[in-house]
Amino acid sequence: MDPRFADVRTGFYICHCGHNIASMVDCPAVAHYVAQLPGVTLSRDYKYMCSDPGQELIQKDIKEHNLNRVVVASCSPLLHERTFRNAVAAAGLNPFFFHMVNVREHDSWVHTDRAEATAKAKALARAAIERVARHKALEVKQVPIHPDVLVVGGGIAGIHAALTLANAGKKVYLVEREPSIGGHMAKFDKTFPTLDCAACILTPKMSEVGAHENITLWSYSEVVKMDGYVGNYSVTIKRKPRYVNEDLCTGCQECIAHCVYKEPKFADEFNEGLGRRKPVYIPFPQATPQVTLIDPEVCLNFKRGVVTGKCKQTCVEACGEKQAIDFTQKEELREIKVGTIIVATGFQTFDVRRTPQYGYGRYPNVYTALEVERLVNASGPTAGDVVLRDGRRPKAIGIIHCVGSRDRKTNRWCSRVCCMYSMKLAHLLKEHTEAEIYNFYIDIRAPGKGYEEFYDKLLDEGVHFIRGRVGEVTDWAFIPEEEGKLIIRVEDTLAGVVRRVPVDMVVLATGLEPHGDAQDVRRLFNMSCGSEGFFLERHPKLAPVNTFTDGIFIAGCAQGPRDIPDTVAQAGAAAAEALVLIDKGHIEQEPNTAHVLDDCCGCKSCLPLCPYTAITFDEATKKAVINEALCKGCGTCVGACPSGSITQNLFEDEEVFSEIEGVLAHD
Amino acid sequence: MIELKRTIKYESDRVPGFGHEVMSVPGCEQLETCIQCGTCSGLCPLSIFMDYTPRQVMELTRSDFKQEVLRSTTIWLCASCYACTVECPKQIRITDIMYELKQRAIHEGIYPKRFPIPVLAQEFYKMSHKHGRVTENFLATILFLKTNILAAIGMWRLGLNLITHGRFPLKMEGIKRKDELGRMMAVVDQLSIDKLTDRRRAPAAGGNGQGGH
Amino acid sequence: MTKEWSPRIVAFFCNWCTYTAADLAGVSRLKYAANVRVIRLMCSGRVDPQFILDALRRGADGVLIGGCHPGDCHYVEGNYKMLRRFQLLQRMLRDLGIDERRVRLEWISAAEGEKVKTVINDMTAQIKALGPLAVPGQFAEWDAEVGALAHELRKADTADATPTEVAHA
Amino acid sequence: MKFSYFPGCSLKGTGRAYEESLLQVLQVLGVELVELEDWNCCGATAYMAVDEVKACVMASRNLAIAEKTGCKQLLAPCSACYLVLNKTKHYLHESPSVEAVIQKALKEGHLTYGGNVPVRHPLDVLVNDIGLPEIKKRVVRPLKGLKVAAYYGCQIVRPYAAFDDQYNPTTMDRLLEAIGCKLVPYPLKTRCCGGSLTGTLPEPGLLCSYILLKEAIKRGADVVSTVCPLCQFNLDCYRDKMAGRWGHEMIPDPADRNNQVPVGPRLDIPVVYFTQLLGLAFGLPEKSLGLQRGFTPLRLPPVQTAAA
Repeated sequence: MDPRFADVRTGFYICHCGHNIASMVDCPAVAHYVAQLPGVTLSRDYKYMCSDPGQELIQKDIKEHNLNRVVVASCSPLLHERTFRNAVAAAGLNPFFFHMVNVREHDSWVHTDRAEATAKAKALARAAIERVARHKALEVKQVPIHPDVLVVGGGIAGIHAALTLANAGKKVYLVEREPSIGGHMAKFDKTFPTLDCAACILTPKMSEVGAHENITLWSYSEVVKMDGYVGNYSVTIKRKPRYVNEDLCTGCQECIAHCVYKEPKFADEFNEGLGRRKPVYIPFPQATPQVTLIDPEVCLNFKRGVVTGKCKQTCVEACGEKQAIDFTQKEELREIKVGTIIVATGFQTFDVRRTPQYGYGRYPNVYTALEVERLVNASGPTAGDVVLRDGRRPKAIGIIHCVGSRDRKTNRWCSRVCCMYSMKLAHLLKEHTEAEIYNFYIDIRAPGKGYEEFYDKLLDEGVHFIRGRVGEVTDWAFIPEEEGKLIIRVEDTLAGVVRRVPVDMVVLATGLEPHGDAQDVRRLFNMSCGSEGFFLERHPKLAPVNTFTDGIFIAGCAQGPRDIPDTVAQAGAAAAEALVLIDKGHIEQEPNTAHVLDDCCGCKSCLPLCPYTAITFDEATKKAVINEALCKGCGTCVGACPSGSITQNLFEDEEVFSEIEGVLAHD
Repeated sequence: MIELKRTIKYESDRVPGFGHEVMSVPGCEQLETCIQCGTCSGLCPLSIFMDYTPRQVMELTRSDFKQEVLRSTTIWLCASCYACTVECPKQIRITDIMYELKQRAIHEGIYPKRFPIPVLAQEFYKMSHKHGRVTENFLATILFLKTNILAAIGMWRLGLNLITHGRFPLKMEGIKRKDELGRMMAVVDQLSIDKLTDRRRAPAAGGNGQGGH
Repeated sequence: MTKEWSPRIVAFFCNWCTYTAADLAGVSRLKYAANVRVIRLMCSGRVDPQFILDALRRGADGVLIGGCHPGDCHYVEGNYKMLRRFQLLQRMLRDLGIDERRVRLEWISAAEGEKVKTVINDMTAQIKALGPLAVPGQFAEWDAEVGALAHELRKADTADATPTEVAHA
Repeated sequence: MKFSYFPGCSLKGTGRAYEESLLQVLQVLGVELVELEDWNCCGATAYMAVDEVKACVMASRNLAIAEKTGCKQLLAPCSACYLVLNKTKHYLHESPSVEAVIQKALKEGHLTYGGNVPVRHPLDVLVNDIGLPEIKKRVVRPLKGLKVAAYYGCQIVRPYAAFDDQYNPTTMDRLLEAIGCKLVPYPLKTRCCGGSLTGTLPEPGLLCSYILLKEAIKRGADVVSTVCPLCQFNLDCYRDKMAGRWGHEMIPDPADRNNQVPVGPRLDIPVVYFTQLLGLAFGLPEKSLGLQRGFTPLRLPPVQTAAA
């Protein structure tokens, strides 16, 4: 017998996973094949290995058959490796004497020939059997976790996560790019389906954030750098100059009143450009923090961002003794230490210029949904009076659904919220204008608590629903009644006829998409993005707020389009996940670090390879030394060492070679 | 009396495999993903005259209702402006599918008698084969003689106008190497191994060549 | 072999991007050729050129390495380091007379399940076209050749009855 | 600058004014055209309905002949030809099964096609190769005060929008602005004219054309500028038929919104090729530009002496 397998007693288990594996892989045949391999004491197939009875089976076998190695062939190790390691450990075996074979995601689900799939399963199983014999007992390393949390993004997701954590007694840094927190929700008029006023439910939470002793709120700031690892991240944050000292400003807004511009002149971002603001402004009345800021692009005291001092500076005068206005403010970098991070950077709305057939920009009375939110809002640019850009009041309004959603040329996904917010806007517009309202939809998607009932309510209110994606919006009349109107040409697909619907106002229900710089944020936090550009969760069902980087969680629309209830739930979940780590007090690190063996010849080729500068050169012994606390276990130095003097736990050369041998041994 | 017409469709009205056949032609594959949103009909300037809207033709094709599709006026009303094709959210090349359906209808002889569009298509085809080029006024004359002599008479003023404005060539245009073109076309005919032409030459499954509305 | 020959490809996938992408391909039920056997490593930077040579030596017809896209490495730039090694190795393989298409490096992100499918299908088809590499068989042949040569020499030795220095061949 | 030139059947027949004016204008600009030797019908629209593969073979014969000539670019002024030639290139690139048939057929004609002939439209060449400054230099009689509706039709921007925006093309607008015209806003610039339906099914076909004319008039245009012989034919030659069908319709008076005026008698808006307008601005004689071939004569506004 092969001496390498001398004291090895391996138990092998292949999981049927119901039919998921068994339908494509002949599990008994694989078990039978493995039974005759060296070092294998027993080999079984079982319906559900991850179930309690499955785990108990392993534990029983370890005790009864004195197993010292365990191999489970089932799903991806990314899913259940931890489950089985724990099961093995509970039976008294070192968890690293366990190895997992992926015969579901990498085999039964992706192949169509049962014989081929079974052969592949055998090869993979054999590799694991060969490999596990060389495994060593390892200890899990524990590192303390820094209890502070960074929340990136101050929309409703970030606000809710920050408050949850802060109320649990954790220190939270909340970083927001815009001058105020509140995000998209702050711009909404009402929320579906309950028609709660968005401001009424959001602003109390915003003030709570502003006043909370456990929350450090940095608005008008961006994260520029992140280093470290779970439990010990160091993050650099750029604080943009607002030219108003946050600590000194009391929010009296005298500076705005006394600006040399008597009338607001510049497009107001918060009102989607429908309103006007001055160079010194506060984004909206309930903005948090209640601090004004100065826009150097338009302020007379600046030219191309540089202070000229050419303005009379009436604002400074108005501010008086508070001396909050500070034209000398510069961009500042702050570095903080946190243990966990929640990324809730939200979304951007689809750019309607990408669907020119709907006439946005060409016809003034075509609006985006977000513009309409501001238009119907009592504190909006028209104080809630729905007056069109050309001064008219609409008698007929068309709401076009799925603009920039479900479309291969723009965004393929359903944005989930547009049907509901379109119906909400239909209701609000009806209330404000008593106009005829037409919804043009492909499918009404109202899957939520009270959503279908809301749809019923709208039907009841006499809002028209026409099933058909609008072909085009034009302004050429064919019959006299159409003169001066915008004409929506659409097939009413339920009636099977083509219609021309003249309206005064068109609302484009724009979809949700990832921020333009989502890729940069992804890199910054070492996350992944799905093909559509939203941040990728670790598992769509079982780890929906985790990312592939431990200690970094996601919440809200940055992960995918969702409505406010779901966002808040997810933010709470992300906060809870962070709390789990913090309250445990330490992080268990995978012991896959590298270490230098005695036969290191001191060539130093590994030194520049380590991205974490974990490798140093010991001048006394003339050998390289790896600082295990800094090593993250990538193995790059191991792969590069010319003398084979560095080894990586769990991925030792021997282990990998035996795996190669194993996968190739079976024909 | 109101004339009543039963509109129910039985499974036996379908020609199983028809939709699949159409969707296997290069350029027509995307039809499988149609979500019946109606953008095509909404944009089509001619959809207002069609018996089935383009969207309905897509669904009928996908569901194997061969007779309904090939007998519809829709396929003949398509003027190939490609408005639907560029705007379809699923990138279905609707215009190309309409061409494919026209070809099948012509090949199987399913279209209303004296219906001028397929006649024009075929005459255009014949003339361009015979002469290598098309002389429009000759083509139009043949077309009207074959479909509707009365309409041809109604066109005398147009013809006269064309002549007086020097837009009525009296000589048939043609190319020099007609034999070369003929040989090339013969190659296409012979290439029965090619799936496309092969399928088109297959005996008509359904359709007795006596179509009509 | 009674069965028709089918390529055997060993793949080294990084834990964060490509292995996850292969999981995604599975979850999405994409279908691809069953010729690839995946070995999971933490980073493509861990791929020792010896792993590749060893796989070829043991009968692999091709080796596929999958890592994160440039700039996306979980370990900052392990994939770049792999790329450098890979380029050197490609030159060496060329010198050894091994077609460089047999060893392939691909950047596949966690979202690109579809790419896992196309790369594996494409590579399988390509290696099918190249035919078996059969290094183990070649070893046997070389062993036989060298053995025969040694035998000849030994025969000559005994004939001459004089010691020779080439006997260790 | 030298191009192979594929006139297409229409430019030799009902659309000969397009050819006449195009040749004149390009000559002024120093562009040399070499008419494709023994070109054949492109295989356009109506043909496609009978056999798409054969249509592609017809088109590829022309492409192959063009490739042989050595001037590497092919100018196709007719929209239908432009589309079919481009579509064939597309198929050659995308569908191996279609390509195989085409190559076999070409071989029979002792021809080959390597896929390297860019098919260009005169608008593309004028704006992107020659450039507006060069064109402005040649203007001797700016068409100041002439209000034009620029009508592109469908097939040069759809489905292959190679040189202009498919929703809102602007090359012709810019070109005509450069020679002094005033462009009226014309939202129907890429709407279908009805194509060959005008001849086969007059009701729907002519309605398409009628809408285009009516809207151009309503928007205050003096003339419709086209790029396609079929569009020009439909809009120009069926005018009395359209007037007969819809002539008594009332539209709001542009001068007074509350008043209605009949649209019928005013369908007589001239429809010309953009090249004819260019030719006029270049000071070429009307006759040489084929302007007499239009059913409704174009009347130019008086020359503004101050314009210079």
